[in-house]
Amino acid sequence: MSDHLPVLLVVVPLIAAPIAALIRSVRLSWLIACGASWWALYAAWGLLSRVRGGEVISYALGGWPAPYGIEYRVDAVNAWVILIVAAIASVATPYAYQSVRREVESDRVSLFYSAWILCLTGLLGISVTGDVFNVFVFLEISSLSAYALISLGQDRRALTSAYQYLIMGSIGATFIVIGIGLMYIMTGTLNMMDLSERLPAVMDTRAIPVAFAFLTVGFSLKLALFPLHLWLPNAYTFAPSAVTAFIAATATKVAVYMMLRFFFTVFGAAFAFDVMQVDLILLPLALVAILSTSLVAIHQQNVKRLLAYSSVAQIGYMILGVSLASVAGLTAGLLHLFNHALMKGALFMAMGCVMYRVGSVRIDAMAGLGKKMPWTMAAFVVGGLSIIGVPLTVGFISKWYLVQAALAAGLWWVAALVMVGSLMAVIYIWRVVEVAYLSPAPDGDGVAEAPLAMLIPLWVLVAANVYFGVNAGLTTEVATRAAEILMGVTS
Amino acid sequence: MSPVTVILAAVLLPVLAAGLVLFLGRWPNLREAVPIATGTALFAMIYSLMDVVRSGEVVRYSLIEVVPGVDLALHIEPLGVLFALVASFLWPVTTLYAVGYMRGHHEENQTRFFTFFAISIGAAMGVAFSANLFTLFAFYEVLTLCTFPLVTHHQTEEARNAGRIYLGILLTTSIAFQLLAIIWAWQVAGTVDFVRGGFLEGTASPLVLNVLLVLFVFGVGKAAVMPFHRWLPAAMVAPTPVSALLHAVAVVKAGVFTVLKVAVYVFGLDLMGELAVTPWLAWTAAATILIGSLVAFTKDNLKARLAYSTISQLSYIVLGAMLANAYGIIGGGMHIAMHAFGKITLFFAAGAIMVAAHEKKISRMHGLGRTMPFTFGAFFIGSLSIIGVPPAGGSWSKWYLGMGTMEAGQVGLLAVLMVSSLLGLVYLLEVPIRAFFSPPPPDSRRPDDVHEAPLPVLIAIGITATATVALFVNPGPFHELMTLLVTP
Amino acid sequence: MSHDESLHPDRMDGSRPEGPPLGPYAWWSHPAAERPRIWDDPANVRKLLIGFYIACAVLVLLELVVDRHEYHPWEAIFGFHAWYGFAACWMLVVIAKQMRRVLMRSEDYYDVD
Amino acid sequence: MWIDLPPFILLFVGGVLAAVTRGTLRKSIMLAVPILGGLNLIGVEHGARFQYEVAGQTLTLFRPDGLSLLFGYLFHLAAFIGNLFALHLTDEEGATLQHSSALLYAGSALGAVFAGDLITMFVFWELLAFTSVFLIWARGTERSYRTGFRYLVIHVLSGVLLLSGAIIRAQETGSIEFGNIGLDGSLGAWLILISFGIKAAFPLAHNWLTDSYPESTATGAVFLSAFTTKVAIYGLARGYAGTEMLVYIGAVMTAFPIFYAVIENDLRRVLGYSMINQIGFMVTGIGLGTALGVNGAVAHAFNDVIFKGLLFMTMGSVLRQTGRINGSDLGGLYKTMPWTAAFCIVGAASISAFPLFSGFASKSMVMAAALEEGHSIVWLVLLFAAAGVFHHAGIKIPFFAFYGHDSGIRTTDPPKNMLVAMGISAVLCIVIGTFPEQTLYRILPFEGGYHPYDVTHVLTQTQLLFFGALAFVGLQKFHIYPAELRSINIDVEWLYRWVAPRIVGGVGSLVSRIDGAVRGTAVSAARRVIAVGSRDHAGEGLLARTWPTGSMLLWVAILLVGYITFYLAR
Repeated sequence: MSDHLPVLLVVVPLIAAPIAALIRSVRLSWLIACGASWWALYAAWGLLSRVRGGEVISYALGGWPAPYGIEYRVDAVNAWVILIVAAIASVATPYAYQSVRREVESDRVSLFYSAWILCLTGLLGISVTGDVFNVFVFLEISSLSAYALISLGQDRRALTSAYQYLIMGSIGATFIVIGIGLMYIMTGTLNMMDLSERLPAVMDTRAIPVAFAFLTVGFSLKLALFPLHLWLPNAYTFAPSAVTAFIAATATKVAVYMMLRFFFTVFGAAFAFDVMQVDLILLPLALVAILSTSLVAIHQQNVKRLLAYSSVAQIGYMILGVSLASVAGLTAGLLHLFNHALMKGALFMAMGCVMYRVGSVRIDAMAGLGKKMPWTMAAFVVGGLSIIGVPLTVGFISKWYLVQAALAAGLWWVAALVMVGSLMAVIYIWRVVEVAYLSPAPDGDGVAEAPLAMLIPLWVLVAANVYFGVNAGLTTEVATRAAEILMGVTS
Repeated sequence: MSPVTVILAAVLLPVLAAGLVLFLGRWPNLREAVPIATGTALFAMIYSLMDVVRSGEVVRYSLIEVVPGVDLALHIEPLGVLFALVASFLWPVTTLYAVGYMRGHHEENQTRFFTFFAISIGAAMGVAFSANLFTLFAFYEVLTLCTFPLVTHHQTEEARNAGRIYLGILLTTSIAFQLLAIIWAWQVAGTVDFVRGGFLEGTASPLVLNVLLVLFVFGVGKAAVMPFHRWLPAAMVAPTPVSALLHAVAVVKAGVFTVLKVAVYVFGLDLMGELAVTPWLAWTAAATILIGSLVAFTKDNLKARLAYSTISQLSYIVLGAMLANAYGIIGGGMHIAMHAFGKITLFFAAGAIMVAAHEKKISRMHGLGRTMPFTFGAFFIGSLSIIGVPPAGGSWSKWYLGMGTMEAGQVGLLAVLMVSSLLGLVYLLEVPIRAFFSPPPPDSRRPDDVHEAPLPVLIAIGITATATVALFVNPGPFHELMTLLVTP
Repeated sequence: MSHDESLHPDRMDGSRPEGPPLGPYAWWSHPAAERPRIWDDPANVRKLLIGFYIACAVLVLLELVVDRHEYHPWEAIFGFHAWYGFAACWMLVVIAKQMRRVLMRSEDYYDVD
Repeated sequence: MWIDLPPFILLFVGGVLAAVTRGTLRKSIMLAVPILGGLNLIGVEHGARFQYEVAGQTLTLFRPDGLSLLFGYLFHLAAFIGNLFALHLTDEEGATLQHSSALLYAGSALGAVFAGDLITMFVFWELLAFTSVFLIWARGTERSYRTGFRYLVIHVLSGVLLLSGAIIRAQETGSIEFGNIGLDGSLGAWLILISFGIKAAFPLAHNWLTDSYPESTATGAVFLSAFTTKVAIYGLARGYAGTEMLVYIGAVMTAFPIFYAVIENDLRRVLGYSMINQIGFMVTGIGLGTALGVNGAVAHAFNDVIFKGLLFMTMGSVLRQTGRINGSDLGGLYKTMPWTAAFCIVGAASISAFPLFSGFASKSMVMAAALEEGHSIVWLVLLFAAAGVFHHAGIKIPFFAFYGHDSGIRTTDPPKNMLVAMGISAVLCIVIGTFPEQTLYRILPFEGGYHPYDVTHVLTQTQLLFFGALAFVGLQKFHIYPAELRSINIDVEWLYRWVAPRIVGGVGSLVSRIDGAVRGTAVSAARRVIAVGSRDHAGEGLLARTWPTGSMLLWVAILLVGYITFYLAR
């Protein structure tokens, strides 16, 4: 079976999705979703253990060999992303049960899980495939299901947000498909490895830079790079809590992966950075993203929205690492991919718990929660410390590598700005903590600690935040390996 | 017990004690006996490390490799043992004091208080024994965070603002400067492990090294070098035992300890002496010494005055490090201990006055000495140590710091130390002398039942005041440790 | 310390010289209530002064009789120490009196902020 | 010597015991401790011992030799007389505090003169200040509080200068031994000299003495006058004998205070000025550096402790018995305080150096030494000062307190213990003055005989003093003598009590105004930055609002065009 892992990874959830939709039982469809995500985790781990050593798995779908059929191609880079997606899903799905029961109308729950699984499928598919058009297909699968998931939010505005996301997402996808089309026209292939071999011959044409431009903008939209992030805050804010936790921790990460794959594998680092000088665009935008959206986050009153803006800032860190175009920088970016998934997942889950009990995630609703929901708020504090980059949390590891990469590139001012970003995180995180712990609680609202079913997944992520912050051997090893593959360095 | 066990226990025991405190929250006597017993045992254990330090044996224990080349590790060296000795001695004493204070003052949330108190000590132990910059930084930040609930103990608007300043400055400086410096050091040297004599020499251009030193000195916000000192007076809203902990034992000493450690183990005295920026930093510390003293003059609130006095005194130690010679380091290291005992006595006394007479303002303490002779007498002795005159321990550190300034050829800095003594003399002694020899303020309607503070408070004050004098007669292990530190 | 209650100034007469209050062991006298003391009588003072003048004269005249060492050339001057002592003290007082013009201030000079 | 211990230990133990005991027991301790300590010093073996290793330094706690032993005996004697004089104190008068600090103070003085190294010297130097200041504060008035603080600051300043000097010397010579230092141009030697000079009340640094002694308690002034300045004299004799500058400093010290003494109203302050004058003789003797000069200096120090102590005791008695000490408020007290008046006259005769009184035996040594060394001018100045001191301390003090215009104050002689203490001092003054060669001269540190009683000497000194007195009579007769006025005279202290506070106040308010302005500007600048940031980032700001989909699209288009243009225009 392990030979077929790449395809089974995608196929199992793909089959599970309609089943979940057909079974109109809340519990069963949830169980199916759990099963699908846990399977994905199992498969992801299997893939990663195989490629950790440097092996590359190439799997021909349906037995058609590479240039003609669709190739699933797994190396350390995407095995890493797959693991992130699967891991978050396998924690978020158990968490979703209680949260969804509270936030989604019961007759839609099985549809919800169906969309959930589809979204997972799409994200896994994007990551696993070696075929650029296949990327687009899975992108649409994940995006459409995400729109659906978001629109299920309680708030009226969830619908408009989902709509907006849909428009913007579709434009992004369209741009990507335009880019892919242009490349296909010029090279006649859709396979990534083929493309990377054939593209150099046609680099001087106008079509390729245009394709590159379309792809850049498309990816930027999907990964919410400043200033194309505007769809994100509302989508995250008004989506059901579990959806926010899941999507925030995965969707943008996969978009970053797509960008990396295209820039480094398909076009090649030399073309993207030396010829197209995309770093000249990415670096400033990343820095502005870090500073500007952190500042916006500071001013937010809704904590989910606050965290959403924080996500945009954190994406800035990842892109910053990418834009350094060095092994160190990429390592930092890839590490943050993983680490940010852990921390933002934990934070949004904590907010889900608050939503579950209090019914609001506005800052003033947090008053006194430190005492009433000690475990939830403690989790929030740890997640927050991680965002800030306090040592012994994963956030610190990311920052350590990112700053080191910036310094190695001689960009000490960039390193300093990264620190400034951390400090802004202190402010927005501490606004919440302060209210939760230092403001007196309103009397007699009967708020109690969140149910265990939500707390356990939440604390699994929190524990991961600390574990991978203290023992970052695995994550740094894989991230470094992936970065080396992307940069074409063999160690 | 093997040395490794001791240092592991040093970090873990307080945390275990914290857990036990939490568990025993409903039985106050039992709850408070835990830290006292643990602290006493801890002190005994750490004292046993003296032999390890004397033997010169290298003890390093790596807990875990966090990222390749950087591990969470502890080691034993003289400076750390000194800091740990001070902290572990004063922890049970402060706890004893806190027992009297918190009950006498009818404070709420005492269990939480004692819990975080114990954790803070664990973090301080971690700082003391950390074997590399990463570990040091980690415990440094843990210490910042777990003292936050102590600072904001009263949960008032005032406490909240103070907490903002506290956390704001400490986190800002540590992240923006210190962490940057640490990563930078790692980037240029490829290691962050403490090595006697430093590891930065020859790894980077002088410009970078100068910048690094500046980042380190200002990045250690806990050392309160101006202009990053504001957190310290702000944190005065906390209950007095916390102020004692912050200003004498754990927090500020972790700061100056870091500065000394960086000087000896990251830069090395030779390199420090060559850097162009070192004298400038010494003068910055000197300016802090003087300005801190002058501001202390203007404060009528006793704790605020003590806070500025602390700011001033901490820069003695920073100055000692920036002198970049053996005398300066000996003086700075000894001052960690001497200032700790002196200043904690002063804070204890200030708290005792609050508990017994409910007075915070110096101008309202006139005439109180007759009813609280013990407390004000101890205040007098503590003041002598801070001023640096016999018969109090502060004289020794001042002697060595003075030797250091002359070794560095800086007569001006020697003058600063001496002027600071005179300033300290006036702003500190005013308190007990007014209390003893001035009539009470005319409008004071002091209840007749004002007498000395509760017994545990007095015992604690007695212990620290006696220690202050004893350290003059024999500075004991502190001088020995510092000599071992600078003797190659 | 015993002091005679009947002589207490508050009972004898209301007048008392200016100055700070007296200490616990002192009181004011009523001159008429006391027996006169030795220097209350101006004649005694006069006798003392006359004796003093004679002593001064004798001391100077002794120089004629006594063989005096001279450690310093000025000591050769007749009655050097006598007139030096007199001139020194006279000058001292005259100069000091002039110093008052510059130096004298009211008693609470430093107490006023 | 029965027990070989540094002498300060016994007195420190006594000081602690005095704090915890009461009644007769305490009185016994107060008297026994100095006696036992003093007897214990008899026949003590010379040579440094009690070396104590601490903090990497070797301290020498006990170094008896000729010079230090003389001071050792003296301080025990002074402590005994002072304790006896203060023995009557009650708890309301702060007996515990005063007794305890007096013994500790005496112990510190002993510690200082037997110190063999500069660190030990520094330790006791500071302890002198910290133990003695309570004798001032014990008065319990606002004025004594402030004076005490000034006293303390100046003495700690002296202490830190000594410490700095010691540090510099330790750096330069590698040794902290306290021996002859001399002015060798090194900063350290200068600092130590200045430090000693402050405690010895050198001109311009003298005001602490006249400021604080009059504000101390009636009994405290006796101790204060005995120890601090004498330790400084010891220090100068040990470290700077033969430093020529001291000759001139000493000469100035003898001369200028007497002008102040003439116009001063507070009789204890008059004594303070006369004390500076007497110290001047000692400083000159030390500056001369010859055996005769230094012997004269330390002998005069010995005598000064006794007769100046006696004078302070008589004035203390007056203060205690009447509550007043200003010349303008006193007069005629001989009627009710005959014993005190008599003792005062003995003290006055001694300080004026009348033949047969102790001052005569020592002051003339210094003057003879000045002549021997050919310092003519200095000799004339000293002669002037000798006449002058008679004028104010010898005549003015007894005259205005006990004779002169009858103030109408009636009281009694003080308690017995005070009378006995004064009596002992008076007897000592006469015995030493009459038989110096059998008593004082035997314990002088240097060889070299001196015979004060020859005809010339007695005659010239008597002439000087009698004609000085004649001048006083004349000035009184012609009403030239300045009346005692309720006033004070400004001195160097004006600089730090009047000028400095105003400068500090002015500078302080200027600084605080600048500080306020800078802070205000900084805060408003920060506010403006925050406001600018918030405009776009907060609420419905440009970057924080929810954008209409159309606008987003516009952005996408702009970006795309931008990218493409950028890529194609490369």
